[in-house]
Amino acid sequence: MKPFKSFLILACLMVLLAACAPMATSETVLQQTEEYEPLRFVTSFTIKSLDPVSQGFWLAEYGVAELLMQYRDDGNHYPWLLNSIENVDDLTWVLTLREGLTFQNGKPVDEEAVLAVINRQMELSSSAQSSIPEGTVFEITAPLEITVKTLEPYPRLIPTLASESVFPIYDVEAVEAVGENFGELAGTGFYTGPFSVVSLDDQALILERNENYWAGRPKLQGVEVRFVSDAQARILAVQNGEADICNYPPTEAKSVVDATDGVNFVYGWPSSGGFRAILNTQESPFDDPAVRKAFNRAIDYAVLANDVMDGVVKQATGFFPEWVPFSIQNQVTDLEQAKQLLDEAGWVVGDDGIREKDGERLSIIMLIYPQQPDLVPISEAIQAQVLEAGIEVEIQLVDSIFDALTDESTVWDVGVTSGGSLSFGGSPEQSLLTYDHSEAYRNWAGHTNPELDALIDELAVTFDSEKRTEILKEFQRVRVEEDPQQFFLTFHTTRFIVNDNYQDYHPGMALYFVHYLTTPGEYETPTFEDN
Amino acid sequence: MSFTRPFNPLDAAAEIETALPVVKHRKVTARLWRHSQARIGMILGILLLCFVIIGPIIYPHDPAKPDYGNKLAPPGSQHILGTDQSGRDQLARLMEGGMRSLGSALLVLGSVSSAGLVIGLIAGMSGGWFDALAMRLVDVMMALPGMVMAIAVVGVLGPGFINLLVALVISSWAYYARLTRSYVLTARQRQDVISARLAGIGWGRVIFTHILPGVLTQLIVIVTLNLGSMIAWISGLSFLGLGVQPPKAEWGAMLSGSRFYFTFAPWLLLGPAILIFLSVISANLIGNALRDILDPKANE
Amino acid sequence: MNSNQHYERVEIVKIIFQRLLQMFLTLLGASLIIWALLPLAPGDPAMRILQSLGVTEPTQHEVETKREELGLNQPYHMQYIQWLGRLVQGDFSESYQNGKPVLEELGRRLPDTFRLASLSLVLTIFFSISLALICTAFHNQWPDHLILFLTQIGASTPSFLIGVLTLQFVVVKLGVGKVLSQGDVKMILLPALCLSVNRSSNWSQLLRAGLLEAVNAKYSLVATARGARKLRLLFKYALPNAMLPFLTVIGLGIGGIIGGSAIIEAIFTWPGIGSFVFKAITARDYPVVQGFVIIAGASYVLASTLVDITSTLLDPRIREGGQL
Amino acid sequence: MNEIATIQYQGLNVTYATGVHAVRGVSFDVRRGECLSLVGESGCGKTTMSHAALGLLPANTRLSGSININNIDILAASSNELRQLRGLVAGFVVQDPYAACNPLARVEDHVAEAWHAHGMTVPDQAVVQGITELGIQEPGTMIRRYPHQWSGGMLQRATIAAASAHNPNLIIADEPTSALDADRADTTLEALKQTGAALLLVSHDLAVVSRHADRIAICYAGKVVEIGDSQEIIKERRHPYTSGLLKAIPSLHEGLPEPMPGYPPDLRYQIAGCAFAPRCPHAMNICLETPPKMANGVACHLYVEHDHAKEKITRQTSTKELPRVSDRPPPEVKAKVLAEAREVSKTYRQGTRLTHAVRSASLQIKQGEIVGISGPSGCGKSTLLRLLATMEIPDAGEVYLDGELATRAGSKKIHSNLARKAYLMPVFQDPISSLDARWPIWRTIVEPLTAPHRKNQLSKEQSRQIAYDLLKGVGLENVDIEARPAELSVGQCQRVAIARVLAAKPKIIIADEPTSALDVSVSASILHLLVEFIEQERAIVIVSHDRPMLNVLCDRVLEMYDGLLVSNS
Repeated sequence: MKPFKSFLILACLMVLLAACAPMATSETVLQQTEEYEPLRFVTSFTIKSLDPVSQGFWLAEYGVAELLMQYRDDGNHYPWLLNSIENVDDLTWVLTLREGLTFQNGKPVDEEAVLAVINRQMELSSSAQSSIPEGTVFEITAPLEITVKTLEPYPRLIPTLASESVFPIYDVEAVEAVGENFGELAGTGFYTGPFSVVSLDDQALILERNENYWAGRPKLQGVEVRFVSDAQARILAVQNGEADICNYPPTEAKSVVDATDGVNFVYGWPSSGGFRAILNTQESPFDDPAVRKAFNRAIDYAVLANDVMDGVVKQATGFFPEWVPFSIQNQVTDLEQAKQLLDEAGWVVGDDGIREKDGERLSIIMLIYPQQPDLVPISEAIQAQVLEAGIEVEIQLVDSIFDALTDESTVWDVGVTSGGSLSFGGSPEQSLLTYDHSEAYRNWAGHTNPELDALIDELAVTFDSEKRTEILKEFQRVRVEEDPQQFFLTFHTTRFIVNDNYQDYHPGMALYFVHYLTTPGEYETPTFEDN
Repeated sequence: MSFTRPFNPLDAAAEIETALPVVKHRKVTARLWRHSQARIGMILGILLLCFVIIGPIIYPHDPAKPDYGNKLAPPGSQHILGTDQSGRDQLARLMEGGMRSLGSALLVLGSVSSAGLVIGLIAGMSGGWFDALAMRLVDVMMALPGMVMAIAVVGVLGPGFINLLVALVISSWAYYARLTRSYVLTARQRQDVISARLAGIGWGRVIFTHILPGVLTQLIVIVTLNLGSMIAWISGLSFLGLGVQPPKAEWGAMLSGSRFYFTFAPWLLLGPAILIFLSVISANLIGNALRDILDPKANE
Repeated sequence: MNSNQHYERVEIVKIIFQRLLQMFLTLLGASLIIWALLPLAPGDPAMRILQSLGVTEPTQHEVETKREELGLNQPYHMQYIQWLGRLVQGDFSESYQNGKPVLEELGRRLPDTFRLASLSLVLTIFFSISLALICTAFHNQWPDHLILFLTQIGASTPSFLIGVLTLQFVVVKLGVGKVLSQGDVKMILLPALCLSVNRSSNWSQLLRAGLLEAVNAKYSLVATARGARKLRLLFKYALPNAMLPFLTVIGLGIGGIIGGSAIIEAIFTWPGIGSFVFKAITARDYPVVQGFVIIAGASYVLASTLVDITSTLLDPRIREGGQL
Repeated sequence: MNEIATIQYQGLNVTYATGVHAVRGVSFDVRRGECLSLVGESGCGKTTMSHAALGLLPANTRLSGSININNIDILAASSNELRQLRGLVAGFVVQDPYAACNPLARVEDHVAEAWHAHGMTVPDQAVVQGITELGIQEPGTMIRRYPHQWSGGMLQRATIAAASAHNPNLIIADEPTSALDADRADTTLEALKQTGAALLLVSHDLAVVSRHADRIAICYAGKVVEIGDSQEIIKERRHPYTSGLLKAIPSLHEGLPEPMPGYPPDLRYQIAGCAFAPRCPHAMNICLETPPKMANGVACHLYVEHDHAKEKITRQTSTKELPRVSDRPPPEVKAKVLAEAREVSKTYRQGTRLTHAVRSASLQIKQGEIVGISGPSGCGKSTLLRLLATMEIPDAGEVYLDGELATRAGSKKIHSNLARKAYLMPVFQDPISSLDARWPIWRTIVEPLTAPHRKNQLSKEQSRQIAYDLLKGVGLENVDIEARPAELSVGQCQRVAIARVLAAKPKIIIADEPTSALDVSVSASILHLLVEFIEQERAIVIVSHDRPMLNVLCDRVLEMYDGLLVSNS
């Protein structure tokens, strides 16, 4: 092992020790030993302004803004700026803030400040409006205590508080003081996180260390986020030493990066998103559940993830990714069963290997879209796989998959979209209500399954986690085994291309790229428990 | 006020002192072949055309068939130029992409020159309101740079290869219409045309026998001269993702897609780069030579 | 004498006025075409604008109000006049992507594009004049042949190709410059050079032909017979005479530079309006595309009119009227 | 001392990079204060000879022999020595004054170039003085103007002032008058002579030169064939070429000019004997074998005693009698009017400037007539012709063909069918562009026969036969009927154009400067072809600036000036 690396590890160990030590002493130690250059990200998405309502979620991802709750890669929720959240009864919640919290500008984060954020977000933010049911009342009931009352049982409140775009906690006074000129917010320290905004323009977001961060002194001097839409340029920038970490690299970059010195391919938190296949049950052949099942069984999910996509994406073993606590691995590949199902349904293999029934060929149209280039190899592989079962696939590229599926005149059998199986805050019912429910607005096929609807409805008002798990498992069983009208082809991963300094980079918490302990080399992930 | 002075007999006569009329080769192709730069251009052009037309017939690989187990294979015996990021045969894709790059450049130029020919011919011959209207439209179209106009049309229609071609046609027909019209206007006053008219030959036949051949010659020169830049435009805009959408092959798009494999698989980038360069230079060499041979006075 | 000079001045003013009027009419015509393209864009503008403002599922009423506000329910000629009126007042509508005024979005990026394009123009003119002068001075000798060969290659390499190869070989391999130039003025030289290679090659060939024509003209022969040296011929006779038509080439070429800078911006992550508009095209953000076309078109028309007027003023044959 | 030559040519040979051996052993000299004129048709090498004197030939031209100016051999001189000669010792004047001046510089700069070029300061008032001496009004104002603001005659005088700025010993003037109207030519040549320098004058126009030059050197195929006192040369006509040349010039010859058969030789090849022998009516065997030496001012075997017999070569000469104008019966007074223009006017508009090209001109063309229209350039004569030929619509007045209304002001229509049924056929000034450059000449010739109103069905073979016969009729039987115009000489093209007219059998030939693009010997034959065309019921209208030619050719000549037609029988 190189001496430099061992030194780094030693340093990290010291940091760990120091972090465990009481705050007052640790501060002086840190100042002497920890001086890390700013971490430089290159990302594809431009942060358009410092408006906390529309763009605040980005600042949460880069360690500027913080939320009341945190959703972690173990699939569970933990208090973040809250000290605790308590479910008094089905309709009442009590939120208790941490003591001694301050904004970067030194103002206290008290119940008044948080309530001001909640009220302002409820007024201006469409995602807050859509996430919090109508009639919900937030009120201060004690110092550092806010009570939430809902009209109906709302178990999704916790994921909602962990959702980055709903209630990022910011200094409402500071924000309202600048009116529409959000640019003036730079340098005002209006968030609570370990890094504060120095400047933001079209090219970059520049952050500096928040010396007074409540959980401890951040180890990096700062963070720079550059906005570069061209993926190739982002990778070249890391390779050329102009950036440390490239966000959102295309999957196809892995093989090259693996073979190139100085750049590394690393995975981040597990993603709940994936490519979702939606079958059109209004038309033949997918109006027949047997054909739907056969199609689902004929696809080799392991090959898609491991061979076609080189393992850069995860195999879809069920309706939820494996890491999700309540997931069951019931999505299987069984070509023989698929053939048998089709045989039983009366589809006979024709001369050219394609099945036929009553003169109709078993030929389906699969819609993909260019914004997701990975869909090309995936769909081509599926085309080859289901051909074994006698199903012919015609791949069509459409400009906008949403427009195509919404448009009445489009002829389609399978539409592939990219979407989450959980919401950003980790709620399963959010996406079920968006896609899978009969009345969901993205139920483009207009498919109805009363059994599934009942399960979703029940889930939406159930608090008890064991009961929820039971419902979810039943849902997965029905969805995958009996009525695979919608299912996942692969699950996404979060990926980064990093230089050698950051080859141990692990943005442990869901969606958050940087925190106060992030450094080059190995480092600890904060838990924020019992501070 | 005009700077043209009356035809001066002695200017013409003075030429004879240094260059007597030499019996030239009448066939343009033969004259091109004797032009050394044109010969290089023609050999290159023929090789490129063979590459994209005959190549796919004799080369056994399917350009669209991915082989995920054999990605980014280096050039070798099975895949002569290696494979791309999806394991598709690079040589086959270069052939298919060339058909699209070169074919579409020719298609666009063919359509704009025929559209320009028809409009310019009618405008020049009819005069009157059609001429006035068409020429105002031409003025306006030419007031916007071609690239900007193409961006406007692609911006409206959305990215896509057909849309790109439509955009290029819309943004470049005007030049050909103006060229044709001005040629027709000059030709109407030409002495051989006046002679034919006075002798009783109708306009229709005069157009087909005296005017059109000249217009066509001019257009062929201009089309060849513009072929290079058209190839560059199509591949450039496809490079930016405004043209061919994956998985279809096109040189500009292939170039774009292969950029980050460069350190690992440079052949993926160099292939389309070299082919684009060779096509443009071939077209330029032939175009310059054609201009020298057919149209020595025209500098633009 | 005085009255004569006065007469000439009136002529010049008249010529300039004519050119400006012509420019104005051209701009008007161009605006009509740009406006007429709008209905070809997919989707209802009112809907798109509402969505850009964060209203994901606008009600019928909201859409109708917006349509009314945009004047979309009026007859076409009124729509055009209103649109033009808004344009003149600097209202270029709002971006579909973020609901911000297009003019503001483009205006922010304009200085960067202007820097890149103007530096490239200066480089191009510098290269083409020096190369053409060398070619003419050494006509049919090795420097001429060498430059002709190189410019033939340069003229056949599209600027995006030069950009890509430069980025790979010069920036990544040799470590000169940065991948993310991001508007850093120190990094402007590389993209500007890439943008000028192709055009300087073409232009130097054109100018070389013009210089040779002037060198072979009768007046050069006469000047030689009066005892003028070769250098005097080149700079006093050939260059001014060849520059007049070359100015027209420059005027027309400005359009190409505006278009070409868009591609180079995208390759070098230069934050100008070019790279911005390509993103807008992919995002189907028509107001931004339209704003770009208006600004690029107007700057081109303006620049070429200026060049045109300049060359008119420099040419005594036009400036000084006819025979007395 | 007076006899010292200012410039002396000794055995000069010039071969261009194209292989054209343009000058073949030329020796002569020009003495102080003398005017020597090199005269010859295009391609004879006279311009090359004059340019060689100042080292102005292209870089890769091969020269041998010597040219001495002030005892400096130009061919051996360094570039610095040459520069000292140019502008200071020798002045230079070319044909077209507009082309000779940098269009972007003021006239004063042009006049002062000889100082600027040599890095000298221009003496006070030198430029103004030089201009004043040439009789130009308001010199102070005029020199501040640009060349295009000067008239051609005045500008040519300014270039003479420029050439003589340093009081040079020698002025070389290459066709200094041929771009000018006839009356300006004399004053320009006088201005040149007034400079007092030895004058080497290059010209194609024997008539003009004979009035001014002291001595004349007749050039043919790169050689001087005769040299001597100008009056003597005109009078004696010793060399057969000189004689032929003089016969072809209307003003120096009684009656219709006589054409000279044949063409000058191709100078890319060696010529064994006398270059003129193939065209010479007096050629002998020796003429084809031995080049004649210059003796007593003439290089011709006729004037040298030879040992062997002076056998005259018998050759097939055209037996066709040359028509004579006087042989033609005078047109009947009451002959039918073939075409008539009644009070036609035409005005061109360029911006706000109006040019009244033709003002209310009336003209009748009768059967059997040859009508000439003459006048200075820009007088509107060509426009009148175009109006008469219905190529343009008049702004006022009408044109009648055969008594029928053909065109009238205010109507774009061509009213008479005759106008587009080969009733009139044109012959143009520039013969090459009057033929379709892409067509073989046979196709051009038979084109009028394919007009729909003739209802001819000609096979390709028939067409070619007709074309061949017509070409024979215009003396082009040796020309490939598949040839393109670019492969023919200017004179041959004009013959093809006439063959086309003959094929159409029009009633009237409209000829616009039909000979001014041609050398004199060629133009004479073209005039003959036109005259042959005249029969009782036909007519010709010729527009030309060459008044003497019109005088001998036409039944009546009309003078035009500033758009007005002045009748003149």
